[in-house]
Amino acid sequence: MACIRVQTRDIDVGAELAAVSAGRTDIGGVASFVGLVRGTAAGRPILSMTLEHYPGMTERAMTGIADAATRRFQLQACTLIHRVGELHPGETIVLVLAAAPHRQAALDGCAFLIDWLKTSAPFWKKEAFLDGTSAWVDARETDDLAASKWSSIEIA
Amino acid sequence: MACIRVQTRDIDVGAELAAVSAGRTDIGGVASFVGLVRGTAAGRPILSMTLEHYPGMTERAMTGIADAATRRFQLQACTLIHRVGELHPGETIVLVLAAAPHRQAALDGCAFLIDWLKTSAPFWKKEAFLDGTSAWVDARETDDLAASKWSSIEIA
Amino acid sequence: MKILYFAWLRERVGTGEEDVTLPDGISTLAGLIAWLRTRSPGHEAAFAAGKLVRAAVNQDFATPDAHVANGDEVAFFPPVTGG
Amino acid sequence: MKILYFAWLRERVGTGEEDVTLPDGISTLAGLIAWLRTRSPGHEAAFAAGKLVRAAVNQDFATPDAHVANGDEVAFFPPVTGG
Repeated sequence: MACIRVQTRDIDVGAELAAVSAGRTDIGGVASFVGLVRGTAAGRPILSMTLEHYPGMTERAMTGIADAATRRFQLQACTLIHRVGELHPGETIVLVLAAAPHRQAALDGCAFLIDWLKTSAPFWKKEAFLDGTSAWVDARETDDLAASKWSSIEIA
Repeated sequence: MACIRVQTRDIDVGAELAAVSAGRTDIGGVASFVGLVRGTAAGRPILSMTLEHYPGMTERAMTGIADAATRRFQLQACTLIHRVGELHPGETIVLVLAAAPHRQAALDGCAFLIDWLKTSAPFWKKEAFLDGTSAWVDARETDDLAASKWSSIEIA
Repeated sequence: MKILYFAWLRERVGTGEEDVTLPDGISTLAGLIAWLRTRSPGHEAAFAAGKLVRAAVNQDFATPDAHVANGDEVAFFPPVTGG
Repeated sequence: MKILYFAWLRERVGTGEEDVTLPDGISTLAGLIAWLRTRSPGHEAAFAAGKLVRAAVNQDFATPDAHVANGDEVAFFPPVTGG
């Protein structure tokens, strides 16, 4: 029941949410996370952000993450949509949805999916600044820590 | 920046999400939770669910919860919309949105809001079953526990 | 004072709202409840649920020792079950 | 074998994809990297980042001791920064 997509077009969150629960009466809650392009990076104004991925491997990684979340949190459905190409401040980058009979599984599944998506799915961001310069975004250690907390819980 | 509403009409999640981030480029993530009416309760098929509230006090309680979440998680915006009246299986009961510069605050703010909304906002549910009987829903101890974990973290 | 009942308390009492004049000598929520129980079998049935009855005075959650006076809005309801 | 480069590795190498024939005697990812570095100053600049280079063999994340052979698809890229 996982919906996995990499796309250049905008993400219609309402439509994706409706698709998850359409025709079903067994879902109790759907948790979601939407990531947006911020207008500044380390205080510097951004003109645009360009996202690149590894066609084939990226979708495989996303499917693997969705399957792991579905098993672990007994999700009834999940959706992972990630945009690529040139995006501007305020635009949606990513959508994660997790559906479950009760809210805690949906909330935990959603947090798990976005943590892993940020640390394990092959996407790379380049920021173009208002001053004409551009730079690839460095991986953040806090993201690896956020994802690793799930592993330690799994072992415990 | 809190949007608080009690309404009988359906909730347009896409529109509410768009309203939160409209014209802004400082939001990094919006976490949300949507609660849906399930088709069964303890295995018994449900015909409808009727929600009652305490006009005045309910909105005050929701505003208090939103203010507390905003302070605690430094939210940039939050939305709490709860429906009342007669709802049917598959329909949306509640929407919570929490916006923040980074995802962890948005995810935590969203979880906090829905936990407290379930335990502290004056709403009462009555389920009408397919067999013609009906019953008020009992408060669940697990809900109180979910909300109390936030208090203990606050003290620690 | 205005008394409000919600959910199954409303159904047992038979009304969602009533206006009453607080008898002399009653100044706490606990005293008000004891007096309201005597008003009808429906009131008695509603308040007999005891620990399952929650209250608010002027739209704030209140405990049995809360002060009440004419002019207050007092509400009785079961534990909340929204969300 | 097909070699893919992403993000700043692609920019430094100057291409996103190249087809190479693995020289005799090379059978690990580490060996492949050592050989690729000699192909151009751009390759050298890309792989000089050392610990910041990640790799995948046939679309699975791989470590330096991973086995590689002609016919494989090998990709090099920085730590991921999506989401």
